[in-house]
Amino acid sequence: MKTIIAMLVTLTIIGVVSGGGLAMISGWAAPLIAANKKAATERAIFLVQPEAKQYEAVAEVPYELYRVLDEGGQPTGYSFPWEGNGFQGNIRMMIGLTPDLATITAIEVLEQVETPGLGTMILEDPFRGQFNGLKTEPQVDWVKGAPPTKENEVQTITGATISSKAIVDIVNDGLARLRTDLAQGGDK
Amino acid sequence: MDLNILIAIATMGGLGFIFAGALAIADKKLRVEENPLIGKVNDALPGANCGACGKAGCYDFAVNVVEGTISPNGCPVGGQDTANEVAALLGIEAGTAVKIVARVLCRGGNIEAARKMVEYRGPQSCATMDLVSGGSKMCQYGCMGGGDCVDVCTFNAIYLGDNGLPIVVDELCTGCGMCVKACPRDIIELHPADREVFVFCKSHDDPKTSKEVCEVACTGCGICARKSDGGVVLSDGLAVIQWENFDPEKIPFDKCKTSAICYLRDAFNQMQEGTADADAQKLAADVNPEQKN
Amino acid sequence: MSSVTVTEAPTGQELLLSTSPHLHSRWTTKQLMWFVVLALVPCVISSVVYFGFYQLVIITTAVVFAAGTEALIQYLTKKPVTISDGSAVITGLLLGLIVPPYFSPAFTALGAVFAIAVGKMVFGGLGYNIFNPALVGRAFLQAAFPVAITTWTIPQFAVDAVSKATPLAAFKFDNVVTPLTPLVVGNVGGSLGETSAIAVLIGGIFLLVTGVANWRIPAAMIVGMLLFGGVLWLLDPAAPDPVFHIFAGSFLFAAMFMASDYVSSPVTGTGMWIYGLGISLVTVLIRVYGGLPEGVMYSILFMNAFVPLINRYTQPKLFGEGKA
Amino acid sequence: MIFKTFPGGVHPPEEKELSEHCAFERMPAPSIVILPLSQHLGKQARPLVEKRAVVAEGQVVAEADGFISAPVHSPITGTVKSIGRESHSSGYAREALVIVPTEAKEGETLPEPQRLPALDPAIISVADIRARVKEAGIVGQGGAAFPTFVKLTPPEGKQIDTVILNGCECEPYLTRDDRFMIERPDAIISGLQLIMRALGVSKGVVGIESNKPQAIASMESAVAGQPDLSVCALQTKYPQGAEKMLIKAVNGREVPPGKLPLDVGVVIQNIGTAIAIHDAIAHGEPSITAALTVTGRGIRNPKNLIVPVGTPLSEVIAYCGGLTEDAAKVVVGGPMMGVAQHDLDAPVMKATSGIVILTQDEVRRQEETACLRCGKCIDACPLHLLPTRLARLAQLGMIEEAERLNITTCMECGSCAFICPANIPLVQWLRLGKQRVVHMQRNR
Amino acid sequence: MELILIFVSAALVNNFVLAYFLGICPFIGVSNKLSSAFPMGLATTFVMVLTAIVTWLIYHLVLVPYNVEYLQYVSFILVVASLVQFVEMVIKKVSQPLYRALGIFLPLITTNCAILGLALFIVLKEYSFVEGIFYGVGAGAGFTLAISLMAGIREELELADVPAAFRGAPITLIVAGLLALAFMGFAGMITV
Amino acid sequence: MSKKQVSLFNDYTKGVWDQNPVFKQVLGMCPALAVTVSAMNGIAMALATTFVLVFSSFIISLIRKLIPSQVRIASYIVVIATFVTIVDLVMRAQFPELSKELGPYIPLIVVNCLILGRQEAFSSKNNPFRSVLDALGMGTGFLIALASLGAIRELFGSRSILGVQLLPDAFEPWLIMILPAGAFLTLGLMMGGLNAMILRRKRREEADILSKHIPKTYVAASEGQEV
Amino acid sequence: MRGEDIYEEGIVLSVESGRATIAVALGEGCEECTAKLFCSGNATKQNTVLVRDPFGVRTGDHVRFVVHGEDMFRASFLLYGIPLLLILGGVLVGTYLYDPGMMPNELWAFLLGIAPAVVYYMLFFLTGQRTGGDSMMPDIVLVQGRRE
Repeated sequence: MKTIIAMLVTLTIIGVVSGGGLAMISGWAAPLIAANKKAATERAIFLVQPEAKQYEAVAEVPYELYRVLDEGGQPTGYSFPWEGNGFQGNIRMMIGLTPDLATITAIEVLEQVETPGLGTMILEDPFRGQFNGLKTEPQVDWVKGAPPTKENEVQTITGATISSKAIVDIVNDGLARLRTDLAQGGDK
Repeated sequence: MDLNILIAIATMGGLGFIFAGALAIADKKLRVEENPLIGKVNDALPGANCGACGKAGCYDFAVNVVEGTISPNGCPVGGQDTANEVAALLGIEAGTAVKIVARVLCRGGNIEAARKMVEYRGPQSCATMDLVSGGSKMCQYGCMGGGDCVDVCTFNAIYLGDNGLPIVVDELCTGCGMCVKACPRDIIELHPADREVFVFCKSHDDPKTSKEVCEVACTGCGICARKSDGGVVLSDGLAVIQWENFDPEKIPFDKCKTSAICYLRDAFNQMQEGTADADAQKLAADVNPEQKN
Repeated sequence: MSSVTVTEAPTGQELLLSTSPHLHSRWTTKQLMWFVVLALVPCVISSVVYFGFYQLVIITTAVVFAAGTEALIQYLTKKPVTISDGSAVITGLLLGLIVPPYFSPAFTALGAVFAIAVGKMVFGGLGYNIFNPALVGRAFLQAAFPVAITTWTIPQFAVDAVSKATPLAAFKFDNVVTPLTPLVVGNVGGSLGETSAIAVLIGGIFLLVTGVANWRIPAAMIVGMLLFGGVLWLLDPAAPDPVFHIFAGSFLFAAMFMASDYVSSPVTGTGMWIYGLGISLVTVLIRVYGGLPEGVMYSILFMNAFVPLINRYTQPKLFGEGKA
Repeated sequence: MIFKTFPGGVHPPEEKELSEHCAFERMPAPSIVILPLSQHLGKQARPLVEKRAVVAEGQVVAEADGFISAPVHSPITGTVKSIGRESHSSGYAREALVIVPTEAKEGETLPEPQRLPALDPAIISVADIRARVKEAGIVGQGGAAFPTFVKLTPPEGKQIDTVILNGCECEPYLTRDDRFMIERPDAIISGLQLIMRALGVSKGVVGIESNKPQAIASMESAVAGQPDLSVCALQTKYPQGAEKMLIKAVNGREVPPGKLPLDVGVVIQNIGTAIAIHDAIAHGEPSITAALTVTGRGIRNPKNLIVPVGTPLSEVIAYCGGLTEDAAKVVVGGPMMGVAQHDLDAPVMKATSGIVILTQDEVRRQEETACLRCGKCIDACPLHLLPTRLARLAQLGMIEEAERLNITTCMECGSCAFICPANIPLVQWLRLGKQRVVHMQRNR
Repeated sequence: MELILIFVSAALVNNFVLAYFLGICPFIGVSNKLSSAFPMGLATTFVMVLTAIVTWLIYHLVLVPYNVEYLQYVSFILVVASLVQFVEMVIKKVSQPLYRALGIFLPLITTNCAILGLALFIVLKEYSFVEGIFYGVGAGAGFTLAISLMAGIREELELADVPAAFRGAPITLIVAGLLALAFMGFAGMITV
Repeated sequence: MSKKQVSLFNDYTKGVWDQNPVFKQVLGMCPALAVTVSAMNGIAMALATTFVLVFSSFIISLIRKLIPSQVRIASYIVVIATFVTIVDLVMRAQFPELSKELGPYIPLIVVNCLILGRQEAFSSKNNPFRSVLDALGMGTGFLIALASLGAIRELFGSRSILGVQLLPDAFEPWLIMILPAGAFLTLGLMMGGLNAMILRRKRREEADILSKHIPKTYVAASEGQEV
Repeated sequence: MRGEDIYEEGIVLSVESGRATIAVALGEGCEECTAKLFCSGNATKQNTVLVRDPFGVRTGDHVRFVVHGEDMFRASFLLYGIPLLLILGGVLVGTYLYDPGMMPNELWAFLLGIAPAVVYYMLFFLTGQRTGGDSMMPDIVLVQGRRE
């Protein structure tokens, strides 16, 4: 019985001390972590909207959506994170759009687990750059093995067709959702 | 203190409490029986789990001590005190463990033992040669020189000499007995390292056959047995030493025509002479200059 | 040793002593291996015909580095050097035939070294490797240089090469079905040795007729492909038909030369069937649902890993313990 | 024509043409006879005579010691020179009587050759058959040399319905049974009928491989008109003559591992055994001669011989013209399961079926290479074992695993080692494994 | 369909052992006999599913509502450890003979990284309850597959002539590497 | 150095090589394989692990006498998990990039066999000073292993070490090295190579004994008695 | 499934009517195992096992025994496989088919998943103690040495 009490007491005390200590450290760290996260989001938002100077969150949709504004507070477009399946797993990206949703300003991949050196070429400019100013009507399309001929086409990466296609698919998926939601919300 | 901290403390305290409770119950139900001796021995050890004894850790050492496969003084960290303590627990003496080594009881090398008029083809291992008319030597009892004992020795304490017989290196031999098991003809035996005289033959052949087959076989003449006062007995044509009665002083070594019974060192020296391996002799000379053959 | 010596052996020569049986069949390892090398010659020729003489450089590099690595490792570990048994040559040859045309010889050499060193020698050399060494080499190259190894050239007799997708890639990414005739003849993009079904079949049939290769594995693979490929084709009209599956890519080549590799395939008859069917199933799944256009290589490697288990569970029933 | 057979097996070169046309010759008495006390499976016989005793041809010189044992008769009239360990065709020295022919000294007469009283095979009783077979020291001629009397005395309650005479002679080179069937079909049938009577069986089959058309014809005419007897032609394949394989081929039954043919209602006897039984009963002849084939490319004049038991191999070889220049290996028994000899003083024994002398060319073995796991041995193994794995297990000393994979079932037919392209001496390793497993089982 | 994808992804494409290196300890340690490897995998799957369930509940019903997500490591590991002990206790109580049969050859590994990893991944990937469970089943199946294959291969390698320096952990790692190569063929399958 | 110093010194050094956690004890494989795509990641992971190891060793050896043996492991886990959470929080607050890179492998330090193993084998039996030394030693060994593994993988997989390009552009990086398969293979080959070195040294030592001892055994014996 | 047999060695701790309790020495397998630190029994690193003893061993004997692989498979299916399926089934039913709506759906599904497993274990407890019996016990195969 004595050992049982000893066991209970010891472990409870260790738990209490651990919990207390962690709570305190978390109290210090939590704001910093939140700030980091905010900074990262902000950076991504502005990365896909090079012109923008400020942003505000759009509350009408049940997911993250930011309206970006110029110096004068005039809306210059949308930035929103979207995700979908890649070659190996999830790809999460930030998509920047003009206010009429007809043109992509830029995209930025936030998280991915694609094949290093191959699938990860989606992060690099030869591919990513193609999205700057890309038309989205009727939807983004891809071509393989040849330079794109239309305004809404991108060329896939050799050897990483699937990853390239995944990006296009995610963009289209996000766009579609956005179009319906914004049309309903009448945000314009 | 703000609420968050309190919640954290409560959560962790609660979890700790519940876990401890569960463990307490589990402990009651799951307690494992063990040989109390092993636990005691374990407690007596330094607990460094250093592995210097060659075991996985102190507990493993304790198991082995209790099992008897390692001597109480096998823990180099604990030293003599630990050894005594452990020995006391086991009721045996600490330092009395005698070094046991393997001894090859055949001297019928390539020169001494007659070879068949055949060429054996097949795996060069004693175990398999033994299946095919016993390899290429005539003797059905002697060493075939296939080196199975060499192969199984994890300590590299045994090697094949130049005349085809295995030689045991006492310093490396741990007396583990692997070679004894490996020898299909039971030529290798474990003996205390200080035993000097052996009957270097296992042949039960009749005198005539043994003479034909091997220069150094025991012919079973019985001279040593008659003089030894029971230290050597004749069993099915072979002299066998009875160690409890054995006194080397009584053995008329020069009467043994084949020197089947002789001192270990003589057996070795003859082997040295018999082989033309200059290196081995040079080695001997290097280490011990006054001892030149 | 007899107490009565009758006569010496009449001619006095030394007799041989060994265990029974005293007779031996004509097959030797070396012979089996060099027969396989011989069977690969048509594929080598077809690769030269379709892709030019430069391909011989690639194939030779693979062979030389494979054999050289084996010899070097055996020399360093003080084991008898056994490259003359031809197994390393086969590995090199196979590896050379499953890389794309105009593949970098340096990469080929690296693949060959890896195939032998990691695919074979760390397991103890010939007979102990779990995975097919040539495929290990190829998988290594695929993982290390994914772009280079998926850059295909169309077969032509001209000097400047043009990159073109393989029939399978064409199907996967562009939904283009290559007609059967070029597939059979070999006038399509693909690895060096695998494009021409005719060349593969000549070699393969040679192996089957001489009894070097066991017929069960190729048979099981083809049956499996007709079965699984067919079922999928019936269920899903978008999937290619099974005949296309069989003739496209390296399926036939793998069936004849890779999957039937003795060491890394099961030893029992039932096991061979399971193994072949398994390869087909995984191949179809990868080709239709996977990210890669071709899956034969991975399916064989994957099934290689199953071989120990297959062997264990397909042990023949002991004589007298029910019908085997 | 489709011949019956069993699954598995191999096709070694037959090489029977060397001696299949040579009729039996009777070899004259040798200059010395080495008479091992264990020429049979089971306990060795107990000698009845002392050194220097004079013995008559046909006299019992050693008696059966126990149930599974057989007496030994002197094949010549002579003097016992010694009793001790002598060469033996198993490769290991065994206890043997050495008898040399003696010239009659003045005032002495040599004992007359002894024979047992002849009995009429037509009316002999079951008990008499068994007694005579035992008395005559007959052992199985198929190679294992199991005392025949034991086989004719099945345990109570065993239902036996068929006797199969084994005329397969699947071992390459050997032609003894072939010759017997050509030369003495009636004696064989008489022997078969005696065996059937002893066992109370009404069905007798003679199994013959298809490569002996003459023998098949001869036996078929001998059984003609006897509805209970038949000849069964079998595919030529090794090891067709192994008991279990033969039963499988002839009537499709499989003998479970560890069981005897008896357990599936079959008794198998060799052609030679049938003749020995006939001779022992009809002519009162004890087992003092061995019929054997001396053949191979390493002997000058291949022959089929009838040799007094105990004749040293060297004398037999000399009688056949001696070894050729390139003779390399002397095998007692067939080349697939026989024992290579290291000492030509070893004697011919009751069950010796042949001496095969192979030349350098025939025995030249390629170097042993690594196992490729080609599975040829598994296809070849008539007992459906995994020879390559068992051999490796034996080699590595993983005895328990080998036991679990039924290593003890192996009959050492050698099909696996014959077919192995890597030249691995599988049989040797298997034998080692079996030995170790048995050793371990005994230690339990 | 989504659930099947999660399962296939966890079992084949992103195999816990071969792609995430989780559960390497038992993978190297317990993979020498199929008879212990497969039951081990099964038991791990069982514990994984339980873990997935319990940690999901704790995280979503306790930690998140009270805003103490930072306690997840401490609480998860405690929960996992006690869960395993509890399971072991139940098993022992339920059937002494069976427990004995598995007994010492099938230790439930208290602090198996794969199990904690699973709990963390479920949180990280924001799986729903059922998704989390399927992820657990897939991870367990993948672990069982990998460890069983490895066990078969290692038994085969016991008969092989592996150079002394590579026996044990090194050859196991190399085989694991080659297995990982072979599993790469499944990449992309989740984008069905 | 006094004997005591030697033993203290040994507390530290044994972890570096003789009992190197990765190469010799095969512990902590999960991070060793997962995060070593670059030398930097390996070093960061090893430092984080060492931090947790040292502090938890210190705490545990301090309170080792107070913990009933039944809740030993549980207590250790809580202590370790606490420190891991601290590391994680600090990293997320101060080094968000690195934290993202090492991903979910930081929390898995909790179940690193190495840490629990040291608590069980050493800290629970020794005083805080020695425990910390031991922990530092193990940490160093871990660091060496992870850094070297990371360096090799980075060199061949990305042409550089610690971000400094060492191989020319002409060298096509071997992508396999930064894939899981490459991690297994590299570590397996490294361990095999190290074992080969050790074996060779052992062989040499045995050969040494062999050459010195054989004659002595017999020769010495014959000095005692002459026949 | 046909499992292979596992051979282990250990020392006899106690004997009672045809069964022996054996302490398994940390063999080579265990030494290699990196997971050894966490092997079940939390208080001691030693493991004991109850085995059938056809030889009449004595305390202190060094014996070799066999664990039948088939039994391992069977036991693991009975103990883990079936409950796993029950839990999965329960959870799926709770999630998709029936929602009482009085508590968080997940908690409900959890309870519905655990319930059949608990029932299963209870049934097993009631019947298993008798039926399981000795049939899955390892057997001693070899007495290797006696301690003098």
